[in-house]
This record gives sequence, structure tokens and C-alpha cells, in this order.
Amino acid sequence: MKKIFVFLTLMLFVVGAVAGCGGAKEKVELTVSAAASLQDVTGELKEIYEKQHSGVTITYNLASSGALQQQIEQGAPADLFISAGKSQMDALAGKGLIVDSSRKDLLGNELVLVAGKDSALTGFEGLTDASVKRISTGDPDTVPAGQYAKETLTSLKLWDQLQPKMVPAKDVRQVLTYVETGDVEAGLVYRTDAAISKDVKIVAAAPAGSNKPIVYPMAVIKSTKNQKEAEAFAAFLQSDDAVKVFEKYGFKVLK
Amino acid sequence: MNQDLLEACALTVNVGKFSLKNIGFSMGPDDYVVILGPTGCGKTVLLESIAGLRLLNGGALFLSGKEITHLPPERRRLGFAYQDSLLYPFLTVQENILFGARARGLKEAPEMRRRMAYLAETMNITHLLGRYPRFLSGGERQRVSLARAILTKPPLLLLDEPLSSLDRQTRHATQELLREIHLAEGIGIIHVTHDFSEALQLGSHMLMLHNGQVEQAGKPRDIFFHPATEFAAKFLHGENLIPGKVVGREGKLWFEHGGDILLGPLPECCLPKGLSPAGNSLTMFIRAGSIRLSRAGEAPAANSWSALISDVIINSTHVDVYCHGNGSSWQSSLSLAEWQGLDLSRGERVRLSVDPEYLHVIPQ
Amino acid sequence: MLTTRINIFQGVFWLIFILITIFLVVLVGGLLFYGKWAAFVSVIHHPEFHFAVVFTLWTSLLATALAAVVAVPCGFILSRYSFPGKVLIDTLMDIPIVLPPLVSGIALLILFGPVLGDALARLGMDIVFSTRGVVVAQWFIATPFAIRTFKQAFDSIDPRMENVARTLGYSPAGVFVRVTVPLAKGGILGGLTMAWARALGEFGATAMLAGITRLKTETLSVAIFLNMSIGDIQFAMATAVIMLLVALLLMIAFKVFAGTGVRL
Amino acid sequence: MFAQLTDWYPVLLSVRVAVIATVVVTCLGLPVSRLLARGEFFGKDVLEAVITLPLVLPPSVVGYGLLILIGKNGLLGKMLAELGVTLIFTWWAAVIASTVVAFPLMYQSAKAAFKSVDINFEKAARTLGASELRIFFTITLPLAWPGILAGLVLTFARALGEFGATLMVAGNIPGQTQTIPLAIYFAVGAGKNEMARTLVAVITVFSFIVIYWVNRWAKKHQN
Repeated sequence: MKKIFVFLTLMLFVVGAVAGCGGAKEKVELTVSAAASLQDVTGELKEIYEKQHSGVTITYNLASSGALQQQIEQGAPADLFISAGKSQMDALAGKGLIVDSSRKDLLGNELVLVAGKDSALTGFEGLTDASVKRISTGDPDTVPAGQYAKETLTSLKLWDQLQPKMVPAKDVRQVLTYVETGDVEAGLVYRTDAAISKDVKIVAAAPAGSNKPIVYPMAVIKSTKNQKEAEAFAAFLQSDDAVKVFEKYGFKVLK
Repeated sequence: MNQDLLEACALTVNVGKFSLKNIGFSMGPDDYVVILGPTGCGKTVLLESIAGLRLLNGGALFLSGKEITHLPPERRRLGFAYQDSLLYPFLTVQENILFGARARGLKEAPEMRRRMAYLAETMNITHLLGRYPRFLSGGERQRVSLARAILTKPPLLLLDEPLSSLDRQTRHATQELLREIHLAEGIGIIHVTHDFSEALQLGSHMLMLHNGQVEQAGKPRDIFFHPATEFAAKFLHGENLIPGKVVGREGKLWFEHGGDILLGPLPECCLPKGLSPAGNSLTMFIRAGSIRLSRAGEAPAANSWSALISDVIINSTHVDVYCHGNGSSWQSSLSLAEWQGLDLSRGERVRLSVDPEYLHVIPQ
Repeated sequence: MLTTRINIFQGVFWLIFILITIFLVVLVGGLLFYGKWAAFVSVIHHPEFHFAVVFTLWTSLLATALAAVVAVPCGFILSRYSFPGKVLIDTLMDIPIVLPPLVSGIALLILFGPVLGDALARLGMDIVFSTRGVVVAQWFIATPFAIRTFKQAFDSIDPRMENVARTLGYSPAGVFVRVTVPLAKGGILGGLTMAWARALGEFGATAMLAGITRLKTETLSVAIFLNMSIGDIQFAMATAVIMLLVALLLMIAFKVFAGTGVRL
Repeated sequence: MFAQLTDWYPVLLSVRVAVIATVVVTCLGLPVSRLLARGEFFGKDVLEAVITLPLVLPPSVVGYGLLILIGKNGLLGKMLAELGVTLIFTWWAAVIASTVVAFPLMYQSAKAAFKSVDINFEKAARTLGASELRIFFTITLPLAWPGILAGLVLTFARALGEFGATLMVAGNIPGQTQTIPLAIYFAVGAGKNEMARTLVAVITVFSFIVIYWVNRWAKKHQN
């Protein structure tokens, strides 16, 4: 037993040493709260930006847009927010937590219908078929992609009919997982996400105008201590350099 | 007079709804005190209070003349052993015995090692020293527990029912061991038990507890033959407890039961103190072994009365005869030889008699 | 007759035991073989993975140590003392287990943000979005398990064992170290294992309080989440499996380490 | 501050899932912990660690593992499908998820409890001719009871609060598989803070009452 105590004390000591290492920094550290699906593309952009601006370190806080919204509402120290959906940004704007002038619609995306690789599904109309037992979308109330999916299915007059087949998921990734494992026959996800998965195929894109434009808004958080740097980074995200990177990953850049 | 080893003055301890009230006694260094009482009478609480494991709500304790009332248990330096030996399962026998030395930083001290070896030798546990307690028998555990308690030569050893979880044979051997520890080591012992035969065999003094109070204190033999209360008499397996009155006649006191039986004269020593007994309702206490039994044909004599045998129980050492006479039950114990000479059976009429010196009355 | 009864009884126990083991092995094996071997190699060589392993180990061990620091006195007091409202408090200490991690995370966020944030910032002890936040979140999630098991372990000790030690010359502290803790060792080890395992796998509350930042607050669970959310399931599952192996090794090491010399 | 709770389904479902999971965990956990508390065999340490693993993994990964196992194309899922049983996206999947996640808790508690039972009591009963089953139920179990009770409380609490694995295999289908933690998660995400707060209050109060009651009961029967 004595050994355990020695061990634990040792751990405390080690940890104390590690925790003590966080010395003062002269660099500006920007915390960007971004939707988790943006992590690859934003990671690449971070490298480019940091090379250009040696005085700035970009730190991403990645989670679902809803969780990020919660954190910002509770005063978490974020500088810039890139949401995957409009409603989260609207909620923050409503509470006066963002710098309204900095709000921009950064990216656009497209909703697609996906199915397993061997699926015989050819389009949205096939969803009513008995062979399609389960369909997954993001939860319409919380996941932006789910909201768009609801709009599309409603405009196609399929929503009510398909209700019993629906499995609402907590994010787009979960929808893709279900489709990949074959537990649902079809799902509605963003084109950028569908492109990553090798085990699903894109059956059809949502008809133009069937949902509100899919946008990823961004805005500077009001409580930021680095407003200038945050705005500079936001401007960079709309620059031509950034556009190239975004397009590489399948996003549409809105200007 | 020698200095008292332990003096307890008006100890009061509250444990939930139960309380130990106003317990006072003292013992010398050579005494073997037995605390006797039924389950729930507060024996263990008293012992734990002496050891300092319970806070006193009142009273004071003195050890060899020094007050220890407020000392924590570890500074009282008393030996203590519970009924179930409570050896530490994670220590070997040797480490268990040396546990007290370790507390004082003397685990490696040569005198402690010698003492341990000596104790192990006298208690016949040398061959067990390297083992863990779970491999020991009940008697072995109890011996280790005793060795652990007396390793550092405490002046006083407190034992809570040390024999009651042992089988009969082991019990006898352990009893011998206790006597030896008491005499050879010169350690005063307070021994708690509910078994009065243990008390009679071991104790030089006895304290009988009942409902948290001292029922009677004195030499075990005196208490055995002269219990002060009906409870004490019953607890000591008093066989004949007969209600009646004390009457004065010819300047002497006599005991009267049901108008027909008159026993006496009562010996002076056995009357309750501070009581003017004549005319009072009292209880007569006679040990079954003190009542003699003869065939009915014999002539009536003083201190004798007639009765009917209601039951006979033959044991390997003696015979218990239960009789009915004058509205009361009587029990008489006969030796096997006496019984064979009489050759009686159930339903027969007999004559019971008692020697006045064995009469003892207690208040009702 | 006797032997057959013993066999049926033991047979049923062994059957359940074997079924559970198979189930768990298949469950873990599924994760293992669903991924590709190449993914394992790339995971092991990935610097991000190295960071996550080291980071997770020290945060979870620190959280466990802190949980033990809290749970030992709490468990002891709940086990040994009686006071009004004790059952109420005992119950209260189990509640964090019931709360979904997200809720715990928000609660911690509120406490260390709006409520205590300024005071802590003045002390230079930011919790929100920091590595300290990871430890706090893990500690919060792990502690109730430790308290409950420690209390149970202390409960199962005969207080007279401790009494005897007092009479043998040990102070209350000495008794605790020399008698209580060795006697409660089995339960304490079990509690520590539970607390540590829980801290290791904690994601929801950590993500909320400490944020999810690559190479900063990235525990293995967070790494799994990040890789899953960009669709790299192979990488995520390989990480999970390696995390399991690390946990397995550490658990065994801990058992051997703590078990030497003492046999109960 | 609080919202009117119109849909009680998540509450009822959570209770049902937690209770069934607790029962299943108890029935499976006691034999396993009893065997491992006493038996000594090669590889026991590894086996013990394997049993503790579901505690180590983030619940979402456990959920993913379960999905691979009991999903439509999973090893077990295919076998069950042939028998006409589908688990995925039903509340039974929630029970399975809770069971797997809570199992190690019962195992650890019960194992410590069984270990603390003095083996001599069992030996004594055996010499009196009691069967092993009888010994287990009349000697071992009552003596180990406080520890098992602690395991029960932990299991119940964990099952009631289980989110990650449940979401993965049972889905979040309102009125079918949406338990309280799922409902809370989505209420928070949708910004329905009043609803979320109400649900948190419900689950807290409910679990508080149950655990309080168990603790009271245990305290009363301790003496």
C-alpha cells in the first residue's frame, strides 16, 4: 500500500512540474471555435497563416456547432466562431455575443442523398420503397444538416411519409457511420462529408432550391481580447489563398 | 496497602440509548478481575472505556495512581484482546506479534525479538511465526492475539471474552495459559465473560454487571454462594429461589415459606446488609447441591420438608432431582453414589433437608 | 449427489463467465479487425498519437490521484461517522454518475466560467479551455466512483481491528495507515481502477470544459472523436484499440505493482 | 426556468432501461465476480483487465463496437436476424449498451465484496453438507451484500445516465429509443434550455430518490 502512495505522490510531483511549464507567451494565441467537420481544411489553413504571420498562433476548438454555441454562451474564451449552421450564429447574435459587423457567410455546401455501395437506390423517390427500412439524417432541431434535410424532404413532399423510418443522429458523421455499416439504407449528408467516406456512394443531390442555402457563417466573438487579430484571420479565410484550400476539400466559397 | 493498579471512579458512558452508570471498582497489581454479565449488560463497553476506546461521559480512571481519564488509548499502554482474535490478515504471525513494537519504533530491537521468541515458545506458536493468520486454528489465533497484546509488557491486560469462541479442549488449555500469563508475567488482568464457571476458575475478584450497573462485586466464590440480588442468583444458575418471609423467633431469624416450612436459624453473614429483615418478604437461595434428599419414611426433623419427585435427570457426574412440595419447585443434586443408594423414581415422596449454614436470603 | 450439485452450480457460473468473456473479446475484436493493420502502424507512428497517449496518461493519472485524495477522507467520513443528513450527502455524491457528461460539462463550464472564472484568472489558474480543465473534468467524473467504493471498503472493516491497533500504541493516523488502508486495500484498488478507467475514457465533460484542441487538450478520447468526425474511422478505431492495449498494460502493471508482498 | 414536461416517454423509457440493465448486470456480474474473486488461473489478470475495458473506452467507441457486433451486418446481428430478431434501433439496444457500459462497475464492487467474505464461513457451511448453490445464496451473498449494493447503485446510476453508446446503437428516435440523456443532449443542442433543465431536474430528482431510498434501506439493515 505504501508503494501506491509513493506512486501517487510521484505522479502529483511530475504533474506539478508539467503544469508549471506554461510560462508567459508573447505570441497572440487565437482560439477559433469551429465545427468539427472543418478540422482538416482549417488545419491546413492554420499552417499557411502561421507561416505568414509569425506573431500569431491559431488554436482550434473543434466540436459540434451546438456545443460550441453553449461554450461561448458560458463565456468560454473563444475569439472566432465558425458554425456549420445559421441558427447557432443567430442565437449568439440574439444574445449580443458576437461582433455583428464581423459576421460573414464563409462557406457553402450541398446536401446529398447517400446509400451503401451496393444500393439499388437511384433517387429521392426511391426512399418510399419498402426496401428502404431506415433513413438517417441529423436531428432536425439540433444538427444543421438535419434541418436542411427536413426542408428538402418537406419540399419533395416526402417528410411526413418517411417519418416512421427516420433515425435522427447527433451529427453528420453518425449518419455516415450508419450508412457505412448498413444499418440504415440511406442518409442525407453534406457533399464534403460524403466525399471522404469510401463505403458510401452519392445517389443524388438535393434539388436546387429544395432547401435554404447551406452556409457556414463566421463571426468574431465580442469578448475577444484580440479583435484585430481575429478580424485579420477572418479576412484571410476569405482570401484567394484560402479559397483554393477550401475548394480542394469540396466547399463552395461564398463571397 | 499496595497501590492500586487500576481505580475506576463512577464511570458513566452513553452509547446510544444504552448507558453504563456509575461504575466504580479498584484492583491491585496481582488481581485477576472477572467482569461477568449477560449479553448487552455493558461488559465490552466498560472494557473499551478502560482501554480508552470510548469517551467517558463521567467519572475518572487512574492507572498506578496516575489519572488516565483523558489519555488516548495509544498512551495508556494497556494490553487488549477481543473474543475473535482479530489478527491482521495482511501480516504474518510474527509481524502480528511485533505490531505493538512497531508502533514504538522497536520492531527490530533485540529485546523485542527476544521477548517475541520467548512468548512464542511459551505459547507454543513458534512453528507458526512465518504463516499468515488465515492458516491458523481458532486456538492458535487466540494465542497469537494474546502474545501480541502482552509483547510490550503492559501492566494490565484487558480481555473481551477470550475463551468463548474456542472449543472445549482449546478453552481449557487457553485458560491455563491465561493463569500463567497472570502469574509468571505479573500482569493484572481484567477478563470479561458471560460464563460464570470461567469466572470461578480464573478470577480473584468478580464484578457482575446488569443493565449497565454493578449488580454485585466481590470474590467469585462469595458471589457464587451468596448472590446479593435475585438477578445475580439467577445468572449464577441459582437453582432454588423460594419466596418467603423472615421471621424472628427465640432471638434468631428464621425463614418461613408457605406456613409449613421454617428454615433456620439464618446465619448472620448471609443476611442483606442494612436491612432489618424481620417481617420482610425475601427470597431464599439454596444451591441444589446443598439440599439433601432422603426417603419419605424418615422422621421429620428441623430444616426438612416433604416433597414429590417430579423429574429425575441423570448426568455423567451427578443426578438432578426435581421435586414439588409446599407449592414450590425444588431442585437437589446428588452424587451418583448417593442416588444409587436411595434408588428413587418419579412420583415417589421424599424428604428434603438443608443445613442452615447453606441458607442465604436475598431481597425481593 | 453432492458432486453433481457442485458441478451444476459451478457450470452455470462458468458458462456465464465464458459467455461474457467471449462477448467482450468479440466486441473489442470487432474494433480491432474492422480497422486495417496499416492504420495501426500509421497511428503508432503519428506524433499526434504520441501526444495524446502521454497527455491522456498524465491527466487521467493526476485526476485519479486527486480523486483518491478526495475520496479517501469522504469515504472514510461517510463510513465511520454519523451525522444528520448523512444519507442525503451520501446520495448527493452519486449524482454526478447519473448526469449525462454533456450536462456535467456545462455545469463545470458555468462554475469555472461565469462564477469562478475571474478569480481563477487572477490567480493564473484558468480552467476553461486549458489542460487543467481536462484534469478537472476527468476528476469530476471519476471521483464519485472512488468515493462509493472507498466507503464500501471502509465499511467492510471491523472497527475492532482498529481498536486493537490503538491499544497497541498507534495514533489514529497510524491506525489509518497501518491497519485501515491495508485492510481496505482490495476495495481501494478496485475503486482506483474504476476511477482511472472512467477518467481515461471521459469525453463529454472534457470536451465541454476544456474544449477540443489538437495537440493541446487532445486526450485519446478526443483524438478518437476528432478522427471520427472527419471520417477517418480506421484511424479512430486503431487509436481506440491501442488505447485499450495501453490501459490493459497499465492495469496489469498496477496490479502487479500494488500486489507485491501483500497477499490477502 | 422550467418547461412543462408534456412527453413523459423518455422518463419511462429511461427507468425501464436502467432497471432492466441493472437486473441483467447483476445476474451476469455476480457469477463472474464470484469466480474471479476466488479462482486463480493463468491469465486471470488479463481477463480482469478485459472485463474492465468497457469502462476505459469512450462510450461512443463502445457504441461503435456494439454497432459492428449487433448491427444489421454485424456478427451477432446477422445470427439474430435469421431468428427474426432485430436489436438495432430498438430500446433493447439501449439496454445492451447500458449493460455493457455498467458491467465493470458491478464487477469491481462485487469482486471486492466477495473477497472480503471470510472463506471459513463457506467452509463451515460445506462441512454441514450445504450445496454450493445454497452456500452462495445463504452465506456468501448475504455477507457480501453491502458491497454488492454499492455495485447496484453504481450500475443503476451509470445505466440511467448512459448516453454515448446508447445513441449509437439505439439511435435517437423520439417515442421509441429516446432516453432522458438523449433528450437532454438534443434539447441542449436545439437551444431549448428550459426543456433541458427540466429533464436534468427530472433525472436528478428521480435518481436521487431511488439512491436515497437504497442508502436508507442499507443503513437500516446494516445493524
